Amino acid sequence: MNPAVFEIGKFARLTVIWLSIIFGAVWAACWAVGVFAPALINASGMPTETASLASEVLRALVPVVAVAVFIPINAMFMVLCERRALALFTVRKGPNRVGPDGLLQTAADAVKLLFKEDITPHGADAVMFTAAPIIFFAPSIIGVLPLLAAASGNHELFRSVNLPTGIFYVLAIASIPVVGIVMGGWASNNKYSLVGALRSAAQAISYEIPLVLSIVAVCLMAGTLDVVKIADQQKDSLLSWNIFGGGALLPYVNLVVAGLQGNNEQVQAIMQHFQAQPLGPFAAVLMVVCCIIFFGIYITGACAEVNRIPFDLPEAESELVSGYNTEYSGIKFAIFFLAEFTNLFVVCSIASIMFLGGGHAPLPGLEQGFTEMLGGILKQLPGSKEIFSPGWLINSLVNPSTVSQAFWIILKTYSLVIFAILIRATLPRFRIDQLMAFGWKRLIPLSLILLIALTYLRELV
Amino acid sequence: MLSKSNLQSLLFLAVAVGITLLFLTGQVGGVLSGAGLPAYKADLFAFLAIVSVAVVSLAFGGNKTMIMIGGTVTAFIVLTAFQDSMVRYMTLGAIFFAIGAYGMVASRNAVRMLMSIELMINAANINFVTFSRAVDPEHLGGQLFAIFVLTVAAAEAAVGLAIVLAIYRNMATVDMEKFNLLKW
Amino acid sequence: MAPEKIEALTSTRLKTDEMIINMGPQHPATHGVLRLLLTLDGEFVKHVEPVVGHLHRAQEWQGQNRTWFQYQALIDRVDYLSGMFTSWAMARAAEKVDGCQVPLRGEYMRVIVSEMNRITSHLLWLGTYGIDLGAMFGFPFYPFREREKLLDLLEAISGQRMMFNYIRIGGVQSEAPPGWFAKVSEFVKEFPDRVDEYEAILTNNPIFIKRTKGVGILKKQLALDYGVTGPSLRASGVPLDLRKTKPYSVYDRLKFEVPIHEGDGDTFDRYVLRVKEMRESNEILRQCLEQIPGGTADELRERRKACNSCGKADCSNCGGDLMIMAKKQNAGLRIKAGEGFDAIESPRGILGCYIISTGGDTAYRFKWRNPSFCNLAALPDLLIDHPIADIMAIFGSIDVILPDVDR
Amino acid sequence: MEGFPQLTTWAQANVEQAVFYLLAVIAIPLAYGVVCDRNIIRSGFLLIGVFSTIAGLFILLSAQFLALAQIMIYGVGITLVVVIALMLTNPKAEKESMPALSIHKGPAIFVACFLFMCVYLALRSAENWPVKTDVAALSAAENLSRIGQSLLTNYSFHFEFASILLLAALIGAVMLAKAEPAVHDLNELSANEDKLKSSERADDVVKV
Repeated sequence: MNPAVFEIGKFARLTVIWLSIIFGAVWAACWAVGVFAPALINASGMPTETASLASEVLRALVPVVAVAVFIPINAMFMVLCERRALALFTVRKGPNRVGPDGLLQTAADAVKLLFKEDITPHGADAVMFTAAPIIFFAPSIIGVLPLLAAASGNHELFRSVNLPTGIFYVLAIASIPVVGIVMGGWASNNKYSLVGALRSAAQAISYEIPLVLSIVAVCLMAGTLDVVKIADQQKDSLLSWNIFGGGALLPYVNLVVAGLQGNNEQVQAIMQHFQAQPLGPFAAVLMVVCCIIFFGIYITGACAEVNRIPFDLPEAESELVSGYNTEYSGIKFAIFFLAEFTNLFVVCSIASIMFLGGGHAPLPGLEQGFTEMLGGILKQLPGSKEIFSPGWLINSLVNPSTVSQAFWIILKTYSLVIFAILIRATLPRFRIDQLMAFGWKRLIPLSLILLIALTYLRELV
Repeated sequence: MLSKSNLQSLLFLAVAVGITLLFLTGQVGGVLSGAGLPAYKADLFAFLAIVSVAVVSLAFGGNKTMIMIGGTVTAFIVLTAFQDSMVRYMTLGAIFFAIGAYGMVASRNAVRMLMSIELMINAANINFVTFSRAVDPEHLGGQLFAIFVLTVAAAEAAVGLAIVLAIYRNMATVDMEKFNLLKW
Repeated sequence: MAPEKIEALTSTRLKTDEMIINMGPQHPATHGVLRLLLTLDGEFVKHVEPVVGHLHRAQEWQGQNRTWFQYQALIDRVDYLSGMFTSWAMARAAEKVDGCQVPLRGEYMRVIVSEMNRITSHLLWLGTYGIDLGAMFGFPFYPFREREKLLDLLEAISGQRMMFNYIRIGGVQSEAPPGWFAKVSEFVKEFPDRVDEYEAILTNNPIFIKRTKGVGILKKQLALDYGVTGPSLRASGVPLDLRKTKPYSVYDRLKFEVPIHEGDGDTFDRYVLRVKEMRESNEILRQCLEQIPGGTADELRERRKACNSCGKADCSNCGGDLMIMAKKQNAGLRIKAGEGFDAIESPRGILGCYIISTGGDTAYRFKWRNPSFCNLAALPDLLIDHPIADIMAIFGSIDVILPDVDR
Repeated sequence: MEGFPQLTTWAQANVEQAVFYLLAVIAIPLAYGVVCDRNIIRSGFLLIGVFSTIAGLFILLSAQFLALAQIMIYGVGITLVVVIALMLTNPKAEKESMPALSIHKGPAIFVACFLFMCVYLALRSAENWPVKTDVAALSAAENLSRIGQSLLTNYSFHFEFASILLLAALIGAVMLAKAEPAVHDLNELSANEDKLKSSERADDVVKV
């Protein structure tokens, strides 16, 4: 067999195993806290008032538990995934010694980092030096909360974190980490760190504008900031995803389909719509183009926000040693490292929710078929309503539509993550002046023009 | 480790916390009415007690930072503990405003002065939002006003920093006491 | 009006302090242990002082205290990426002093292995240059794929992957193992496609072009003044390549073009030139494999079966041109008294060796002319007024090896 | 927290005050740090802390949108301030030569105390604030849409005016910060100097 195919197979197997472990663990933890424990409390014969308050508190804690379990192991997997994928892209083997297929490599690395000496350099501002990694990491934990609801298809356990200001909240929180970087770079008492921190500040501020504008474009089409609603609006099919114009093309595709099927009434109805908006198809196509470009702008801005190559100037190894985290070691460095990967995951999941239809399958039939099939299997089981019986356990553990949604959103998000790794494997790094020029002279005007264009096109469709 | 000034300020903190606890448990009012003073103004008297203790320990060379912070926090608790929530928020705003005013008058660094102004603007914002919540919860006039204040503050920061930059370019300093010429 | 007043009135820039930064010797990108004392204004370099000598191993002095045979094994470590060339330079100088004639097949073998070594050296340069420009983990390993193949071949013939000790005074160490020539010609066939792959990644990459075009322009006159040689000089428009201008060994029998860039070269031109040189080296390899007297080692072995490997000088299968070694290799190797200098074209430039021998088993004096040292001397002038990010782009593009600088 | 009625009432009864005092106790030392810390850069970072706690207060006052805007604008904006402060001043030199606060300390304390007492006594003296205790706060979604509608209807003029103000501030800041093309040519300068010397205003120029 071709060795490359063999390696890809190994990588895919590794990814599937790890992701099953991660999401299985997260779901088990959430279920234990949000479903099983309240049921236990209710069954334990406590006074009703206290019992229901306690179970409400527990259920309110579920998102926190989910994130607390998810973030560290996910970041650990992403490190491994990046190393293996990079190895794949560059004709190497990558870590393959610790555990089967190198499965436990990053766990070993994490343990090593925990036991390393935690050094505070001479002349550093100790308080700031310690606070910086926390300020860098904390936002990525609290920032993903609203995404949970969207990613799980507004599952009742996560409904409470579905803020009406969802995406605005995520963006606001996502702008905080740069403070941590500047703080750490300044407090390190190292010139390389300081230069890295200043670059990071400049870069984050300039690339936040196109990033936010591309999100604004999506919100403009969706008419809401609520991530669950935005994800829901894209459930019809591939064409209703925001990257393909958020359903702008749907009426025309429907027209063609109806024409082919010979459905006259529908054709008539849509033809009337046509006469009212003669520029409609043209505008719809333009809108799709705009949206695809916006997706590109988002990915570019996101890469710059999370300091990925080709925008990894704050920690450019060949220039600034390691930029703002040069002086960090041990647990603090581990936190920086985890946070970087978590941030990458967050921007990728924002992209998949905002642009790529969230947890919805590209074809509606897929999702429906899967849900019906799984539902059918579940119905075959002894469907006892009695609490703690096997039927109750399985029915409360497995929710067909959530399983389907989780599968699709994991697939989309990790595809984007691997795309980011592919970019890292291909491109050299920008220089700082080129980076700023690209941001201010190309991306911002482009996204402003497209935003205005989109506003008008929306009216024409 | 425990120098004289630190010892004094710790003493002050103990006294201030004591007064606060006495006040919170309602003892001060009893003392006042026993002394023939209006008990309903107990919080103001407790506040005055804390301030005078602070002044005394400052005069005897206590650690300024600890005394100021401890004094402000205890005084804030004393002043707001039995008020309704609106007054509480606005008192906090007033404290921020006062600290900002102090910083603006006293700081030598132009950038620090700008920061103090930002602090004052935010204190005003707290008041706006409090009013919006308490007085005008349907129309949210206060919140809207706060948004405009935010805008103006951003503009102010931009222009202020540009002015500081221009001054620095010409004078090579941002020390407020060195550019008193009104021209350059 | 006082000067400072005028300065105050006319200055249109912020008054900023200069920042002094030590880049290296432990900086991850200084290719070893170079220390650059940078004076920065913001991100721009105002003054550079390269501090060399962290890796000084007294290679010249060691040569005077070791026998010729021992030193031959040691000298590969001077420029560890192109060991063939250092041994070759020393061998040529010693042969000049001694007056011995290397057999033709030996010369061809020398050209073959050293051109292979030139390709490995350029490939490693290409990979690390990717790292210098921030293509962190991705790009470097593509060139390493081909480099591995070449190193395997060189290991097969010399027993070592880096410190070959293959070229000896008087010829080369050994005949190629069975199947070696076939593998080399296989590599020669596929290599141009591989170079196309690298070029597909880099040459038209907009970011790469932005990072390299117009950066670190090395003026022709400046290059000549500093004694810069090799690809960096040829990228600045000076057609100086000893293989062409003063053909040594069998280079006059081979048809090849030395790539020259017209006009002052920037880092991009130096990159392009090195890539062209790899193609050219491949072409030389192809011709050598065709022209080598006696054909492949396997053919030669077959022919020698006829005369039972007699080893006589007049044998048509074993002697004359078909030998690979003209001097007996043992610990008692002696070079006739005299002095001599010879230079060859290494991947980094002109590599010269000067020897004074008193006829004993050690040299009286060694002196090396290392290309990296002279090339590095031009670095400060190239870096002035470039941002920090360009330091590594420029430093990488002149391709120095620190042990070669420090000796 | 709309899904948890019991939890919400329980939290309102027990947690809100505690959170408020917690935020206040964090924020006051931070605010002191902003004005008193000898290190200008550290006070910049402390300022971010103050603004974050104020954002927390806004959330307590059920002004979620404003809280997020506060974080977004001040979190990033003040970082900029800090960065510029970093570039402008030499922190080490400042630490050695220049105290954080000047000789105006006495008057400053007086002004601050006076202002605080004014505001506080005014608060206390008003017996009857028209507080609408019976009206529940708008839900977050309503809050957001109410703000959006108001901005584009009742306050549209203000909204537009704010954008013009921002534009003007942007241009003004750029003009101020740009390098002035004042005197480029030294010869021109000396020529001017000769002219000035003949006049009586020459001394003024030299004094500057």
